[in-house]
Amino acid sequence: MDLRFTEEEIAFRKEVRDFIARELPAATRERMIAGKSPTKEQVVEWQRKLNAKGWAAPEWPKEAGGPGWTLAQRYIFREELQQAPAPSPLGFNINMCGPVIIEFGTEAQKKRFLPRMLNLDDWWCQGFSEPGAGSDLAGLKTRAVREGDHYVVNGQKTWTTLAQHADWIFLLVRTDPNAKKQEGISFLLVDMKTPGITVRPIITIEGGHEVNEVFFDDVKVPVENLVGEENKGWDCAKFLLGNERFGQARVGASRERIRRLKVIAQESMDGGRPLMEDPDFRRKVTEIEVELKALEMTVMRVIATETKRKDKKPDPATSVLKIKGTEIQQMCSELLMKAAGPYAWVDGDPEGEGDGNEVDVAPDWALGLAGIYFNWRKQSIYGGSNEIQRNIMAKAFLGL
Amino acid sequence: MDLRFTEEEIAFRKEVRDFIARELPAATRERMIAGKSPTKEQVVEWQRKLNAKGWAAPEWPKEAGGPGWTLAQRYIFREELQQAPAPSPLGFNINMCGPVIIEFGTEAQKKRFLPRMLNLDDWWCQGFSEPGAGSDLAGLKTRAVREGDHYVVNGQKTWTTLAQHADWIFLLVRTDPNAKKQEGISFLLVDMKTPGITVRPIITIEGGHEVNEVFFDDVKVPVENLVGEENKGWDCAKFLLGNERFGQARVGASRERIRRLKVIAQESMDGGRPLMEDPDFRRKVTEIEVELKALEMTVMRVIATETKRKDKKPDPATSVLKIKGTEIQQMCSELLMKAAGPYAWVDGDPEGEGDGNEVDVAPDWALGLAGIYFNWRKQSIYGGSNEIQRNIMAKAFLGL
Amino acid sequence: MDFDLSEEQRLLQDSVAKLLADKYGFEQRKAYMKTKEGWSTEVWSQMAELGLLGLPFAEDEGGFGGGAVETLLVAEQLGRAIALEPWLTTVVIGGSFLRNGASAELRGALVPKIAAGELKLAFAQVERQSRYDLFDVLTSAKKDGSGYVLNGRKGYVVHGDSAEKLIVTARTAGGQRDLKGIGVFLVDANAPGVQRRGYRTVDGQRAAEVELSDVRAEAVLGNPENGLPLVDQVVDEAIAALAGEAVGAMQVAHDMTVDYMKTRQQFGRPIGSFQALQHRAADMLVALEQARSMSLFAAMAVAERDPAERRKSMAAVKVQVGRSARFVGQQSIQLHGGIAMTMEYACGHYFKRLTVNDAMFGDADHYVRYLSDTGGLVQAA
Amino acid sequence: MDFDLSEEQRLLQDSVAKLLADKYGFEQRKAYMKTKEGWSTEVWSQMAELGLLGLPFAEDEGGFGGGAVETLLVAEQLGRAIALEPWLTTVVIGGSFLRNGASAELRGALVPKIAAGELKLAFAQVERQSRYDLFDVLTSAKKDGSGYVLNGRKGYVVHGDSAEKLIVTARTAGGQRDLKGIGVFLVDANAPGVQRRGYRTVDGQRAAEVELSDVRAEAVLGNPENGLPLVDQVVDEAIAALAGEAVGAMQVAHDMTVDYMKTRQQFGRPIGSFQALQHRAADMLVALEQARSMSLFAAMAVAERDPAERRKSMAAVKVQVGRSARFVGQQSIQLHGGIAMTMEYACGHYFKRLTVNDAMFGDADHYVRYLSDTGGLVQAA
Repeated sequence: MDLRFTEEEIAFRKEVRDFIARELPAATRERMIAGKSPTKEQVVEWQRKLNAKGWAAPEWPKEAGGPGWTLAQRYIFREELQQAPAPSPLGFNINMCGPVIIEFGTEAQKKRFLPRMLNLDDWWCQGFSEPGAGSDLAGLKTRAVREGDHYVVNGQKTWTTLAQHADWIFLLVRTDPNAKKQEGISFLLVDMKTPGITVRPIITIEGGHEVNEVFFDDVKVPVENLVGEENKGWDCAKFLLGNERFGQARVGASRERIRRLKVIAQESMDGGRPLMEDPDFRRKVTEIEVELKALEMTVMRVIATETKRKDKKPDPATSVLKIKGTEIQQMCSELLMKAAGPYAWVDGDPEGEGDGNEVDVAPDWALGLAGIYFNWRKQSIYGGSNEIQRNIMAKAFLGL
Repeated sequence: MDLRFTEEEIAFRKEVRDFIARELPAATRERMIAGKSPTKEQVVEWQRKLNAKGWAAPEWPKEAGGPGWTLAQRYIFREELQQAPAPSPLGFNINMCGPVIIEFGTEAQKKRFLPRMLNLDDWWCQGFSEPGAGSDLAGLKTRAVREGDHYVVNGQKTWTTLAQHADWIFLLVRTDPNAKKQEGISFLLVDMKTPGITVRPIITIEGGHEVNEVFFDDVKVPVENLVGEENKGWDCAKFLLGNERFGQARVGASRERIRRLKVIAQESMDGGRPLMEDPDFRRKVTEIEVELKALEMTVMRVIATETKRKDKKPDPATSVLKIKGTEIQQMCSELLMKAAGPYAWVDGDPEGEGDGNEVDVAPDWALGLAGIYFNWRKQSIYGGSNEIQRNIMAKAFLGL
Repeated sequence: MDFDLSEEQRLLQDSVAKLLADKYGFEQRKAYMKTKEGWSTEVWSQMAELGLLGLPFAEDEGGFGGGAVETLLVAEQLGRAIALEPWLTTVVIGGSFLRNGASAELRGALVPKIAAGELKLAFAQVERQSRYDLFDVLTSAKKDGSGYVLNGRKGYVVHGDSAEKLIVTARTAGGQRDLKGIGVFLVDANAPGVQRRGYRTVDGQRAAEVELSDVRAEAVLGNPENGLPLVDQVVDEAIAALAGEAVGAMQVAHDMTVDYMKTRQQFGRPIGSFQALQHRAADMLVALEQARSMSLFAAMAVAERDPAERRKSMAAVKVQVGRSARFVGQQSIQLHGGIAMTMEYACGHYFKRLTVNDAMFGDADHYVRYLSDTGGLVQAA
Repeated sequence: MDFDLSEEQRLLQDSVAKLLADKYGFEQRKAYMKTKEGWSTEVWSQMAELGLLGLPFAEDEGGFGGGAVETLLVAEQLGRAIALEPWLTTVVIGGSFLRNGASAELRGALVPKIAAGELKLAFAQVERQSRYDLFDVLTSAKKDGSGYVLNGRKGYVVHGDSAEKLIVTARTAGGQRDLKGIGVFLVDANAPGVQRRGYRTVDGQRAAEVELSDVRAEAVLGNPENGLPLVDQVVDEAIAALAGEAVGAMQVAHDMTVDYMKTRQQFGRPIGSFQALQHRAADMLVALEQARSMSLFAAMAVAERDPAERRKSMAAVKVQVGRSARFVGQQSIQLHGGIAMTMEYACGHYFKRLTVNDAMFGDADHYVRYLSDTGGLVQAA
């Protein structure tokens, strides 16, 4: 038993870190340190650099264009990106749709879509959730009716993240309305330029435009864009959701936030001295640091277990990672807001284009921190709410 | 709107406080400050002093021997007893069985039992819970079969507090085994000296003997000891349980514990100075003090509402008082243990008779504090567990 | 003890409730946010008509003679609507400064205007380094002839962009964090040397960053050499009003959540039928009721004559209300799920307002420390 | 990274598990508690036979050459049984003092006896004023000829009543809280001037209050002028073992609770079918897994060469394990209900042991402060 990284892994970490230091554009890094999402252009630019290096899809098998890394390497790579901070490979492409195509897709689909995914020539988005189907995903109603060599899709998706950037969407649709809930669902790939698709922004409480509603009105989708068998799309969905093995822990991202927090708490005054010198504030930070260290070890354990598992079933330990990972991130965002004090409350423009609102009314480091706190409340809701995770644990782990 | 006490109420508080200062035996007070339960003799002695003064049963109507106080006076009286600290009037007599007899009993029962209850000539105990019927009280199985002018009782009760001191027990028994769960239950008064009753101690985790199992083996109970109608005992039980209106908040008792905590934290050293000077410890104490102040105000609100209510239904706000009251008491007990540090872990004799274990191995003020912490975990379990209280709130208050 | 409202108090409560029911639907509020002022001048006029703007002033000075209970009642209703108007700054804070620190003459000049809705005030107190310490003041006030000249920079001046007059704390003597040597000054917001940059705050209100360059004060409020006790008194009154506002907002957030739980279906049943969520809603109710109790305590304690006791009581109010607001706010979002994360849904706006409400004049953590450092509420014995 | 046990490690784990399965049922444990020693001399002998008592010593000194992982494995099994034997004090703490502070000669004399179960050690460190500060020492050691004479009073000396030798911290120089000037001394527990008052602790273990009056030390461990680094090292190893013990105890408390939830019927169904209780059990599992992760981290970090880094890591271990132990312990009682409040039911004994385990050598709160004051785990950037 040895929890330490091997010499090779330590060398690999250095290689990644050096690459990021050399290649990551300063503007991207600075934007992310401020807590903002990178722009579309920044994401694309970075993904292409990773792709040129062969690192665009850490988890993909070599034959599909992946780097052939061990789980430990993948973990190190992602952690280094998060704590740089640098954009991660676009999840819709690399961790969601790509693996489904690799697992269930035809050779033609692989050839057509995978290289463009790697290079972010196509930006994908996810069409799963619907207004009536949140935690109860299988309750979806969007219909696809086969007519000749096309499906005709009608319905509505929601919470579609960054659909405004997307070239393609992967969809769960109901192809057999008479089948039981989780049967009769199919997995379709749809070009966002197809007539009949309307994207409507959803503005979140902090004012950001991250998610969308997507409407489908007689949208024609070629049958060749069906992944896997008709009415077997739930297998793809389960595979995709179960694929999320330790990503939600986001240990590197939280470490970066804690570093940032310590900087801000050094700048921000409280009681005539830097906030970081207040025992109660320090206590709160320390408690997060400890939880994060334990979470990091838990991730390592999951990696070690995963490395030996042969089946593709989701590991129930991912529920622990989801719950703790999001709790830690939310606490970080709350402390960052608190550290900034009254200056956190300036209503900045979360897209960061600047509407003049925030000019010279607060220190730079304080801007937008309340918005991030508000926005990050989503973390315990999405990706299977933390309540759903507790249900899963009670049933899958504890047999209750 | 005025939350302040009236001049009369303030004068009343002074009268109570002076009476306690004058009449409460020092040994009783000291024992209670140390966190121990008063002995049977101490409870009896004090109850008789209260009875001599006409204060034995704060909540009883005047014609039954009560003092005829307003709700505010009752609250003040109880708070003063708790924070003295002095024994409260024996709950089984005064708040449980007495009110049931006053509400449902015959004139003969009132005449026979009430005066002896007031003077603690009879010590009563409660026979409700059974091994299979905890939170689900109506699931009780103890049977009473009528044979001529007697009931014959068979079965088992548990968690019977201080049955070892008791002269009488009031019982819920099943008189109609074919009726639906809450029907077919009767309320009986039983002399503990009746043949066939066996009391077996339950030792709780800290080593104390507070509760018991009580076994009934062909116990003959005269029919005249039935309270209310046969098979209508659930009405008595509901009345009794609902009668608990604001007692569980125990604001005075918690205030006394916080005072004690501050004394101990001044004596106990931490980091080379009194623990009370540690910011983190002080923070914890302050947070309890704030919750307690809010709870005190909540009790006031309940009293003000109750004063105007005409029905006898239990007020759902009592769930708030139970939850917060017990949480605060448990936090106090935990901080007291923590304040004592390693010296809290001496396994003292909770009955305080002394088995030599605790002689000169720890400071006096540290002794028994871990035991009280362990014992007080019961508070969120008994009297309708805090989970049951949340069920009640969700249903009765929120309509969920 | 008497929790009943008087006939007048009930009338007041009802009239505010009716005004807001008519004028402060969620869509109406959004429209007000988009105006130049960021709030409704029409509602403001109607508040004047109802007497809400003269509420805390003596009747013989043109006010309505309301006390802490009346302030609480109005604040709670405004909290229910998460109203945007400058009532707290003008009537509660400004009103308290005028009542406790102004000459009868100055009050005579200003109170009728305030009551009529013609004068709005803002409190310029926060500085970049001060965080929540009212006595941490770098802005300077220099005696010049019979008056004072101010220099410095103030941040998060709530409604500082629409106010006609600013109430400014500035240092007449001593160092940055000395308790003595702080004065309170009335400044014409359009006077030479005043530069204001208005902005929207995350809770939908308006505020301004204010720079003062050789600005001549119009008047002094209270003792210019020792104005901190006045500031403390005023802020404690503001805290009592903020507590009322928070309780109103929490009540609506909680009601909204419970209603949603009854209608939202998942897995073929309303989510309110799931026990884990029921218990969360019950815990929210406990938090709300504890906060409500403290808001009532606040209305009483703010009248306490001993300033040290009053400050400690108001610190306790801040702690309880802040803790409750955080829990109720966060959980109202969580129990709703995604829908409450959207700008189009009211719940998130209550959450944001509750977040800022907690931190105004110091958050719960700040006051835990204050209360700890001053010995807490219970004496050792 | 490799979490797999070696063949030897698995054998070790199995052999301890088997011994405890045979000898450490709940009723057996109760019987051991009632003996004079308060634990089982028979089990102790069998632990010697299995090599558990010589575990951490070098093979050429009569030990088994086990490291931190082996210690963790044994500690976790002992925690599962909440075993009462003086293994931690003799083998982990005593062993570490001998390995890190004793001459080869002294080790040669003592290690074979320890390994054979013939010698038990106890660590006399706590004083009335010291709470959890290892450097807060009033007990004095005065140089006398070639040796030292000790005077003072030690409390909560775990297994101090049955140990044949005591390891005592005492001050050779400096004031009560100076970091320098602390020595570590081996004392014959029956030497003239040693007075011991044994007692039972709330978790069913044994401890003693020890008074030292002109007691001549048998040997010095480490540097008598600067023994604190040695004490820190030893306590950090103890913390790693305590973490393993806590994880074992938490695992059983959690299993017991989940099993009970499946069988206990209320309202006509098993209580484990109630979602609010299911979620609590899930949260307990999260806490347990986080603690388990930290116990593994502890086994690695205890070998860290930089003492300051090692201390910080072990502080983090204490914080996580302590927080988890508190939650799992309290909730295992709550979910059981009344039954777990009784002495006859095992769950309460796990709760009590977890409570004391948290606080040994400092509770979670103590180490939060330590870690905060030393800059935390993450560097600012």
